[in-house]
Amino acid sequence: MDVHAAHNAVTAAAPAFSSRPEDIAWFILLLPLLAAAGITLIVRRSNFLAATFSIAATVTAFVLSFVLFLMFGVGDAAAVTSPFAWLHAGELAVNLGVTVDKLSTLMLLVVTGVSALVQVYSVGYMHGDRSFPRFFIGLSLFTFSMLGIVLADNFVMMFLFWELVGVSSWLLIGFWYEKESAADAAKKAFLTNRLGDFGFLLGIIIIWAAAGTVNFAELSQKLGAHPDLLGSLASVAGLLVFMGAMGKSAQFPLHVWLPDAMEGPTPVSALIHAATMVAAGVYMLCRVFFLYQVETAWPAALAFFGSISALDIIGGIGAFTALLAALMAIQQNDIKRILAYSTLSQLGYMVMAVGCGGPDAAMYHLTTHAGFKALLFLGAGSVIHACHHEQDIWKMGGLRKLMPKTFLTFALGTAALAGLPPLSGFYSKDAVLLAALDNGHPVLFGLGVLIAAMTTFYMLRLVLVAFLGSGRSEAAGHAHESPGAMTWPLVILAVPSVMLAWVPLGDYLTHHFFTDHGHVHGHGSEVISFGATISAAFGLVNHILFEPFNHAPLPAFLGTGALIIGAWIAVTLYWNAERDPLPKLLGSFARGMRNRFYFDEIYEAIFIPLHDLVARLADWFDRWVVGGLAVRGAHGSTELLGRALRIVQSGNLQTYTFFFVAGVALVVLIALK
Amino acid sequence: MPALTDLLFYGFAGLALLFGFLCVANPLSRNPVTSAMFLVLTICSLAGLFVLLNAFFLAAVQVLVYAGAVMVLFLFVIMLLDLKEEERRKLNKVALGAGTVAVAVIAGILIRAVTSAKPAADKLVEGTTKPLGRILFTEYLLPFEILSLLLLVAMVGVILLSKKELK
Amino acid sequence: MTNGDYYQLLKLLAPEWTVVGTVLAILFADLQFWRNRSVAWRSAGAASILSLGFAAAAGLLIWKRAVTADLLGGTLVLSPTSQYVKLALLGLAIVTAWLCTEGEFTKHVGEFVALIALATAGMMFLVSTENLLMVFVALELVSLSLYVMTAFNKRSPRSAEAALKYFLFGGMAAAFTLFGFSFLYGLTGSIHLPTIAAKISWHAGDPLTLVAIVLVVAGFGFKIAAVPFHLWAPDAYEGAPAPAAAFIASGSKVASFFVLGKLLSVGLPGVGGSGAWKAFSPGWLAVVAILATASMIFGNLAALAQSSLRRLLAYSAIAHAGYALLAIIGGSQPALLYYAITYAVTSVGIFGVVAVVENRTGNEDIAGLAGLRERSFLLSVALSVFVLSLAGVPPLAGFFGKFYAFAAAAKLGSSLGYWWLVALALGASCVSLFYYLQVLKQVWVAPVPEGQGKVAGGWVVSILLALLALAVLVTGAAPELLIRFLK
Amino acid sequence: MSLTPGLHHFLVVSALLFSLGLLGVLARRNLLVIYMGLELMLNAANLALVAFSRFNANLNGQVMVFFIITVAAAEVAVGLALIVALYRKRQSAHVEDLTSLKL
Repeated sequence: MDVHAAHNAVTAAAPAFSSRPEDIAWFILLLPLLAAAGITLIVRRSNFLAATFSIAATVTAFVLSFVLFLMFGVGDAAAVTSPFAWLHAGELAVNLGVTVDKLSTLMLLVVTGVSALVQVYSVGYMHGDRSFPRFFIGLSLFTFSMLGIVLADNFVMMFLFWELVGVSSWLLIGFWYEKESAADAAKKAFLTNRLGDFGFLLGIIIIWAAAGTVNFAELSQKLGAHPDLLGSLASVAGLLVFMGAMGKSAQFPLHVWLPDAMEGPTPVSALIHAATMVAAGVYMLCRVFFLYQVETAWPAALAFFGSISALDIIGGIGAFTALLAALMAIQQNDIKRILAYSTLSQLGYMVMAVGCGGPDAAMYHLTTHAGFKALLFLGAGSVIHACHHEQDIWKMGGLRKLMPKTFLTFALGTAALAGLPPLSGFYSKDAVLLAALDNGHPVLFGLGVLIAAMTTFYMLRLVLVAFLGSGRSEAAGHAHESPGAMTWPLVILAVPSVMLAWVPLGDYLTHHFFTDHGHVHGHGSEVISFGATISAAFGLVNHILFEPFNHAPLPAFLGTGALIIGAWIAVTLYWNAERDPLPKLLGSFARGMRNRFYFDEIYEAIFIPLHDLVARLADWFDRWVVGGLAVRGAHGSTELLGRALRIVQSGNLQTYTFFFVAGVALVVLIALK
Repeated sequence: MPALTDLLFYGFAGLALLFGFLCVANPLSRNPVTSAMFLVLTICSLAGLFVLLNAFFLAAVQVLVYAGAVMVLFLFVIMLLDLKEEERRKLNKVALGAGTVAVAVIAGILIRAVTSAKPAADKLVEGTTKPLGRILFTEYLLPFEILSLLLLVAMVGVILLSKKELK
Repeated sequence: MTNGDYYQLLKLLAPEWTVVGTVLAILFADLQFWRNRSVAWRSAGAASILSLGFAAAAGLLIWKRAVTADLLGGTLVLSPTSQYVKLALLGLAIVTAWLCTEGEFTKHVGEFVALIALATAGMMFLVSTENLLMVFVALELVSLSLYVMTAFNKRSPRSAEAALKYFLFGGMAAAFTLFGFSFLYGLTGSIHLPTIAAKISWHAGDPLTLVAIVLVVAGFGFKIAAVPFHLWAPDAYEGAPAPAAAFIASGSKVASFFVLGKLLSVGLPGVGGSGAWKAFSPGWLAVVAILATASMIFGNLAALAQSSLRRLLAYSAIAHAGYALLAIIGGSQPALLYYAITYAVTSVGIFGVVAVVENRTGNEDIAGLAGLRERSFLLSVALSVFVLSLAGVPPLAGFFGKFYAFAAAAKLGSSLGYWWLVALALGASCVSLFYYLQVLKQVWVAPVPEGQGKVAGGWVVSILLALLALAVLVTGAAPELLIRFLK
Repeated sequence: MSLTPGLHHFLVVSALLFSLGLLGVLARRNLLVIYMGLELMLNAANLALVAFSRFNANLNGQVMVFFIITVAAAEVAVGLALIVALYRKRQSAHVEDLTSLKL
């Protein structure tokens, strides 16, 4: 079956809904909203119906997304948009429209797929919660907002859904609002995101004022024709837009909200903080990548940046975030927090890829990461559920036998995250490293390899401590496997974690971003049609497995090397730190190595100071900038404000009139200048 | 211009300013009644200036309404409240100083601004009853009618505010 | 002027006269028939008469919405836009009148409702003129009614104190405005805005022109509560009866913003100067930019320190005045009106919730909202919509209003000269989220205080609040619905 | 500035009178005297309008003064009623006693 045949087959099947793909996209967007409205208005009292509504809507959306994916992703149909006028006020004209192209259809699949699985999982996890329907309203609303971001064809619409994602995630993180920490975490997430959105909106307004449009396609076209359209603000505008991504994708220094957000229910963490919301920032950067392809230009006040481009800064921030978060992850004992920092680190990886000029690599990693990180979070949720909401890994242990399905899938997810060939994580990580190397960022490449080693280390530590050995607490000893509603999503998610990269996803994305540039890397240099892939799947496995090593050996070998080193350290340190049933077997091995202390010393000499430094920096920012100004401002700064205010707002009429008169005089004097 | 009107201008202007000063900052008395009486005198001096500006009708209204009705109201309230001399509380010198400076700056700004004004025409218009009445009931009919609403508000307001709330 | 013109005046201003007739009907009914009724009965009766009368006026407005007129030296200037603004004012007045049924702050509720109607009439005249004299008279009509309304709670000493501060501050502002008007008249020999516009540009550099601008803007700065002319606002918001505060925060704001925008764009277009970055030159743009900057910074910072809900709203109103001034700078009338109207709808809604909660709990602090989610779901949801809209969260109207206003300012001049103002505005609205979330935290997170039961307003008020919340949502999600009327 | 009184002379008197009124508003403590200061400011505006009317050779300014006087009369009535109402509550017409609303 060639491309056209596939396309025709799909369009023939489509009329049941509509012959126009953009209508399908609208329908996909509205389904979760309808579900949320339906639950709110009709079945608010019934747990069963609420879950059914929500899941049915999301699964339908997933199926439709798959149809679109076949049409646009695999079949090489041209991107379409279907705008309708939302607003025409003078020069400010905004159309609402959906963009259906390779990028958005892929992301649609990710969002609806993970969302559907998380919802099924939630039926088990949230069983017995008295606000069960409210939870599904929140999930549906969130899915709707997220799909809006994915499909938006202009900045204003994207920002609209961007904020809606903020609001709905605020509702979900603060779902257990009786818990003070959850309510605070929700607020912190919302506020920190707003800090980023401030820059985002300013960037949008600047772009609109300079280019006269907010539509992605038009902007891309205009920028292509006149690369100097944004004048000296080109790089500033790019960075301001990036600020939005910094908030959503939790890049330093706006990363502080993500670890705290783990106070929300675990399915929420899996959906929001692993696969979708935090990926929105990266997705947005990829969507507006054309903005970063213009000539670097700084206004006079920022001329000291010289030839450093916006992308360079983005790449630097991404790498720093990745490093920082990896260091933090090593220190955590809370299973969800380890995963949270790991997510941060991987997001930094993706942003770094964008900064290196590899949006395709970033999207590739985003896609694979969505699969295995959702798997890991849901696995963690399964563990937490089984251990009666115990989250400390040192109070777990020995879960391998008690929860075999969870263990197996969790291990697969870990291996994928660590980048074990031929699991999906290996290829996407390889693509990121290659992007750094190919585009002349050797330092970032080095950091990437280092972070890869650290990733393996902390993930393996988690698995070794939590699953192997024996139960270190009452709860862990009596853990039992979770119900089917929870384990099946794990099993299903394990499939893409393993096999996702066996379809030529990298080429697919490269093709989307760089068709005109001939700038192709990754495995294989031409687009392979889907049909051909299927037919030759097994034949290709061999090819796929070894292709990275042939094509660009340096990143592939170094990446694998990092994996081995990280694993080695983890095993050396933690296998023996356990009182697990295998001390005899491995005791001699560890003693034979005799250098466990050696690692400890290296660790103390290098990692702890580095970690402390970074942690202190992050903590300083958290406490004084985010906390002091926004979140915890209630205390010190408010006191000061109150005192200053008392001088002006004394209650005395004549003080008021004095300030009035002085105000008039001052305004005249200033304005006369 | 004949010298007499010049002298009259300086006379009325000087008196208006002197009485105005005595109204707001009388060094000898802090009694509100004194202030009110000096305000009456200021208003009458201003009426004199109005006459010099050919605004005869307004001069009359100024004396009748302002010096007559409005000031009577003031005096009435002063008597009603039985206000004694303003208490000599400790003055906040900083506040007073700041206030005086602010006023001086405003005065400076205003004087600088008004001395840049230029007379537009030197044709004379007579502000007598007839031309004023004509313009009032043609061009400015609508605001004139709205004044009646304003007076209604004042009436309702004053009755309700000054009445004692009966339990 | 012939008799035919008088007839035309009567005809063109039929909605206004209907409003005046409503005033008389309320006063008459209250004095003649309802003296022995309970206050609750009389307030509902007066609000019903007002609603009927205003509905009739609104009907007349809609019927003659396509009108344009310019009569009597600019004292009466009608356009479709002014008619739609009047419709909004009528709507706000109806909600305000029904708020009088929440809580007994006076026995003379008929007169209070009549004053609401009189103030509305003043606002309607204010938005349909291009003549300084008429602006002054209409403004005074509005102000005087609001002063009296503020003082209406004779049981509370704070009400009278607030009114007196409002009154004396307002009197001073009026004196400054009049002095400014006299300068404009002196410079141009006219009090008709288009004529002023034609002549004032000859005097663009004069100190007299600049001082006139500052004095006039100071007077309106008082009405819209822009720093540094804002100091009355927190006290008045706190001390006034809830409906009075609601009307000060809503109807009065809409009318004042409309007329200030008109005054500056129709009357003084040639003397704008510039407030652009590093290209500052004297003129009203510079003056308004200074006011906007001060308002956004001061309003938001002061709001952070508040524990009283009403004072928080007052400072938030000051900050919002700053945002709206950006629309004036941007010279976009639809942006300004969209902002002012949606803001007014939001404010009147919040004051509605405040009125109900205060009436039932007697607590005026933010903490008085504790656990509202379990005491009244409707009020909680409505309040959340209003507060999030004020914070500028899409898809609520507050977000779009801000976006539109800021975009208008950003687009002005060459090479984004006003970026500093836009950046500041965005930063300020970012900070503002903090104190708005404090309010929501009380509603959704704080536990219900001991011994506090359900909170519920009257059914009319409840329906109106729900409608207002819906309006905020709908106009935000589909702004075109509102904007098409304001162009 | 010549000694023959012209527009400038009247305007300077008006500006000085305005400032005197302002001084009264800012410096005096008695509400009634503060209010008298306000009246002085309004009168200063009136003088400026009449002077401009004379030297612009049209009557608009004078009509405006007519309206201002009327409005001021209504305002005085309301203002004094407010002061009376407040005096009943607080037994004081002193501006420093009016500070129960602050911050």
